[in-house]
Amino acid sequence: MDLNYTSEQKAFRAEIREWLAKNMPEKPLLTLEGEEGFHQHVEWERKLASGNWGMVTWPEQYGGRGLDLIQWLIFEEEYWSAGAPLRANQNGIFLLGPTVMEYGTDEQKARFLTPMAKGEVMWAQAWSEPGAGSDMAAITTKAVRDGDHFVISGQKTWSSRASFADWGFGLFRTEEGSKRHKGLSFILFDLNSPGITRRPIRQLHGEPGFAELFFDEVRVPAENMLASEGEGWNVAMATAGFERGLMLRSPGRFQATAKRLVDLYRANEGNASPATREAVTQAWMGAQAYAYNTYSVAAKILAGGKIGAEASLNKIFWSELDRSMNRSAMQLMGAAAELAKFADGSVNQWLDGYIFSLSGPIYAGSNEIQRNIIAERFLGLPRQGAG
Amino acid sequence: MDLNYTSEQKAFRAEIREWLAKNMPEKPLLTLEGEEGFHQHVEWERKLASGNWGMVTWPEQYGGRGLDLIQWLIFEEEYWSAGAPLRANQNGIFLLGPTVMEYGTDEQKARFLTPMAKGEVMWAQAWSEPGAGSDMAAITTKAVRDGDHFVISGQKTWSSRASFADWGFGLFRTEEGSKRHKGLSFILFDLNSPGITRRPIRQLHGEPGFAELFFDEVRVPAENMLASEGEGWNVAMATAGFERGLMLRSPGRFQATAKRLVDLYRANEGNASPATREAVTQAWMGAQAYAYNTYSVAAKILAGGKIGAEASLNKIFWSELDRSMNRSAMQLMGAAAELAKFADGSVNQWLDGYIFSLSGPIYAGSNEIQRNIIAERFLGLPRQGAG
Amino acid sequence: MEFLLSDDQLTLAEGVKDYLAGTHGPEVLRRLDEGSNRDPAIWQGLVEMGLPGLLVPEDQGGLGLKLLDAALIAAECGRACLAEPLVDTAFVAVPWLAAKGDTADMSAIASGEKTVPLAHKINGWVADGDGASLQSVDPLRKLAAAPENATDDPHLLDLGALMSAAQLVGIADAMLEQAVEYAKMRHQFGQPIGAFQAVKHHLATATVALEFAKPVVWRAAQAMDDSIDRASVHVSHAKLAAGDAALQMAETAIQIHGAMGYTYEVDLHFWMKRSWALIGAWGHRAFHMKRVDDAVIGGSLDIGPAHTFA
Amino acid sequence: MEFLLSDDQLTLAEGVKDYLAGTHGPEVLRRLDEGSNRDPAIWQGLVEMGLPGLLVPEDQGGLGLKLLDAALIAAECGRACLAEPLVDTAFVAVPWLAAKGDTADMSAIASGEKTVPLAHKINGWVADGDGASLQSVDPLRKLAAAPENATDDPHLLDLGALMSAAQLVGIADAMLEQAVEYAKMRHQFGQPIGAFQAVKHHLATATVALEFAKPVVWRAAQAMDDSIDRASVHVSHAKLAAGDAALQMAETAIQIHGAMGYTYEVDLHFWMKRSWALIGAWGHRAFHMKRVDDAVIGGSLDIGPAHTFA
Repeated sequence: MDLNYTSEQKAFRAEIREWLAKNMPEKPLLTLEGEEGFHQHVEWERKLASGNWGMVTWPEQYGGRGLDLIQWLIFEEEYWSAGAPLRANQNGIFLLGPTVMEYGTDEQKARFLTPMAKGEVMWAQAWSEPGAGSDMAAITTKAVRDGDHFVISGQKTWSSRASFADWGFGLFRTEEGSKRHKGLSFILFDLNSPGITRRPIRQLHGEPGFAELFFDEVRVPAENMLASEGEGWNVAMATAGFERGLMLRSPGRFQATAKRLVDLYRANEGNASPATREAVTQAWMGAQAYAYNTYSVAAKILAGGKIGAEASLNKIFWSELDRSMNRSAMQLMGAAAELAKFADGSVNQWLDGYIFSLSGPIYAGSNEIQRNIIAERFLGLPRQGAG
Repeated sequence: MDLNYTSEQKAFRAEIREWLAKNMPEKPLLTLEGEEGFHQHVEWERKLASGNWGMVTWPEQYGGRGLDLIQWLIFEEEYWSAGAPLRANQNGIFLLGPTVMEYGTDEQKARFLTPMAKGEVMWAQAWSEPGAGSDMAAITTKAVRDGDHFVISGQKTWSSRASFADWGFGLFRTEEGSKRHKGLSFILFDLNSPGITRRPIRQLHGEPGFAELFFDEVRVPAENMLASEGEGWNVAMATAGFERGLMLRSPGRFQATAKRLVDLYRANEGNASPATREAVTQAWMGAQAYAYNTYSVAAKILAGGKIGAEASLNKIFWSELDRSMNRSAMQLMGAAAELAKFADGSVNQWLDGYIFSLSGPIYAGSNEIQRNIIAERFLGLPRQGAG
Repeated sequence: MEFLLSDDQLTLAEGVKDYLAGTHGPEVLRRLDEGSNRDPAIWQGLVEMGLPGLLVPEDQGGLGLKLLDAALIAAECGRACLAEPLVDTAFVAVPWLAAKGDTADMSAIASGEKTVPLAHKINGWVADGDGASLQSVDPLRKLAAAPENATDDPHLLDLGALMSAAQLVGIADAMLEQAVEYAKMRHQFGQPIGAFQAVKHHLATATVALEFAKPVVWRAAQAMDDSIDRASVHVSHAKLAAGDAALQMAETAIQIHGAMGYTYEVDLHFWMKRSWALIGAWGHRAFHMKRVDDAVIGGSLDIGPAHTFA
Repeated sequence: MEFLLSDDQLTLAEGVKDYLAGTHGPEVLRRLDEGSNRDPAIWQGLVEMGLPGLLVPEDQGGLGLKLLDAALIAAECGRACLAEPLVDTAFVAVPWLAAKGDTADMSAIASGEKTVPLAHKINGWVADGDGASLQSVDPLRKLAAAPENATDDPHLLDLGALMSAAQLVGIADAMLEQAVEYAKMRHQFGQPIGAFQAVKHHLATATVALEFAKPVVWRAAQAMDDSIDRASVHVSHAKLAAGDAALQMAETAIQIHGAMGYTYEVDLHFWMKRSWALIGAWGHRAFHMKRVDDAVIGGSLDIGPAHTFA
């Protein structure tokens, strides 16, 4: 156990801090969920890429910096400390990128990873279907082999970034009549292919964000399939593993929220009930605990370990911490909590934050599913019963 | 809606208050769970009976006062306000008594109710078996008809008061090979019958309290059966209904705890974290809400209504309120919370209270069972799935 | 002593419930959201039911009913997510003005010609008032910035808080019903999600909080009707119990709906947003907690088993 | 920067775990409970493992290890519900005396001849000390009334709080394991109760709190080993996280055990009682909450993403 940064790590922290200070957008970007805001965020991705800060954990050969997880954590700490924008490229960086590196052919790596790293191509994730949410193995959208192409027909939903992204990836049923986890393949597709219709789904705060994707005999080259036919479920689980795991939510993001909450408390102490005051203290404790745990998991991975059901512990902890911090902020806002914009026209970030935090316990595997996983895989309780 | 007491109700309140002031034991009784304490509590039951305060809600013909539920609530408010002892006769007053009145023959009513009202006979409840706890329909202890007797063989457990009580009541399988709810009968038995062995179960604080009952061919007269053979489940459900319902925990008891908690807070404010301070305020709010709800249910019943799944709402509310109040008290006790006795030899009532409160969510139908009942019977959610 | 809603009260509330269920369903909320948020026809319907005059003295053209009657109707307005300013004008402004002896507008209110936007210092805004408009998260609320000279009259605050609490229990009822219906209809893993114990227990837990908040609200309304001297404490208790139950129900209902609950495509969001708005309105959580704390821990209120109602 | 327990540390802790599992099982707790609570043979075994000298400098006959090493062993003592005064003497008193330069008893402690009962103003009692005896809810604790002249040394308090936190996570681990085993074994409604989602989710929720308390405890130990100037804040964080996780686990474990958990017949009660004792010991919840509150809200501590460790 050594909780001191090396001089190299300190120098790296200084480097990213300095770069961010120089290159941060003058004013906050519009929301990533809207079209104009999305393009502003894509510009930011390209700015990051220009400084080679886009994919810091990727190997240099794919346009990254080959940083280790500790450097990644330092990068994230400085990134969130500076109040830098959300990542339009999140699906590429953390979901598809690592999956292509693990399962892609050299040709696929060259073709997909470099544009991803340069921020030239934005990726949408397309797992869920109307009948396959928590129960992802219920996927029915089919991809029928036709020579050197697949012909995709069906519907995906809750596709993040799909309203404005360029390409998408997801699971499709390539073996007719196959059931559940079998007969699925992991396929990448151009969102502008003929036969794809995008329908943005309006979220409760009014912005689009997610989208439905309708596939009407969409022809996709077979070389866009990752790994071999029928292997899709295992590939997706690896991806979901990354998603649920270490990198989906870096601690810096919650430490920044906790810090803002403390500032809000100091400004609005009169709106704090005793329990809210304690909740503010708990916010710092929770965000720090999450950071310690992440540093600890990172060190285990660097020492050759793997993460399994711990990813489910993480998901529950950060999602409930985030909701609780934002709920406390709503209380501290008092009668102004309901205002979408304040009199001066500024956006009520805490209201947006609370609303966004309500999605945390739902997406990337609901917290009910995560609790089942913890009980069955981490604690070894029996599978039977209504899972 | 009329929230003012009538002059009759005020006079009644004054009457019980005066009687209690005159007749309260000089010093607190020993715990009801121990043998000496149990007999002290039986003496108190007889003292109550001497003032005709034992079974205030029973009809006068059975030794009660025929009080309505509002008078009962006033009685309970004064009883707990005075800090009067726990009721050794609870099983008789609230469980068996009403059941005998509803299902007993005139002969059974005369034989069992009057001694119960006079505090001459203390009753033990014998529902559970080692294999039939939450799943009470799994009862296997059998009562085989032999002429004008039943011959009982098997085992009961978690029998409250059974260590020292005189008589017991419970469910027994009278139809050989019958399954689940069918073939059960409700039988009353003398705990001193030949063939009955009592084994007190030591509770975690060290006192006995519950007991196991072993039946080795115990002969019980058939006239001790309530209702007809095989009707036991319905009779028991009615009893359990009373138990889970209005009378198991009267509000006065929790209002008294809340008041003591406020006093403890004032004395130990330095031991209170902000959240504990709010929890103390919440204790008063919770106890009042429980009282309002009880007055409301009482009024509905007086107006001819019945209580169903609301009983499960009650059970969850009071048991979690009680645990939370006592947990707050433990925090307010600080380093002294762990002391069973203080330096001056006095008992740490809050520690006992916290320990006792941990049984609330477990007994009389666990809160998990209660939540199932609320979901299925009150909200109408489907039964299937791991209930 | 009879803690009981009378048949007349229940019949009246049931009538309003049925009327709003028939005329003010989710499709109306969607239409108002796309349009101007207000619809004179809806207001006219409420007028024809006599609701604006519910608390107006009979000799001024009203029904002369009590705050408890109004609270039951306010709960139904919450259940229907009603956007028209009925509660503010008829159940908050009227009893406030009447108590001040200011009866000038009573008949105009009773006849539905006049509504009364309320400016109180504790709110930064005025609902359905004039002045620079403010944007609420609730698309059906019309807020304007509060004037400098807003009153801080505590009686007005108590009335606003009481009626917010009453609306909140109705809102929570509506969210519970939507979550239960969704849990019965939505299938995953081969069964309705409502058959999963986790879903059952989430909903049961939120139901307990809601059912035990309701009698607190009715008690507070009766306390104001009886003008007992500590009525404010009971109003604060009601606002806290109803607000906490509604917030818990909103978080439970969206969780049961899963990703659908996070969209504008199911109607749950209308009720969630209304609950967020009313929780902060007419005294936020800390304000009411302090009033109860001052009474209970501060010792200005008699507490204990013998003081349930006195 | 490496937030990692070393193989040496894990091997040592594993060794103590195995030793205690083999020699200090529940049957030993029951025997001690019926007898005099202490058993020289158990103490002798700990001495033979060199544990009393774990933190004693090597030149005084000890192993000269660090607080983090000791915290891992303290967690194992909690897991085994160890009653002997090892943690107080070897992991609290030794580093306290050493820091004061008071090394007179070090070799006697290392050799197991001497134990050091600790009297601190923050506790009303002294564990395994002389004086008028006090009865703890924990049948294996031997408490005596604290003397008038007890110290209020903050370093001693931090050491006591840190090692209480470490024991609490071990205690919680043990309660979790017992609840899981019971849930697999106990059948109701035709299946193990551990197959019911309600049981699964109770245990999963308590597990999350426990697993996220552990790194807080290790970080606090390292903070004291590194003598960073705000180590006290991290110790208080550790005591709060470990205490809250242990209390939640105790309430969860007894609920899973049902009526059996309420008896003296299953052994769970030994660990529940130890957790209640240690939660109040060496600074109650409010004491430690205030220290964190003063640092975080008071502003004396740098917070935010760039201040995870500094």
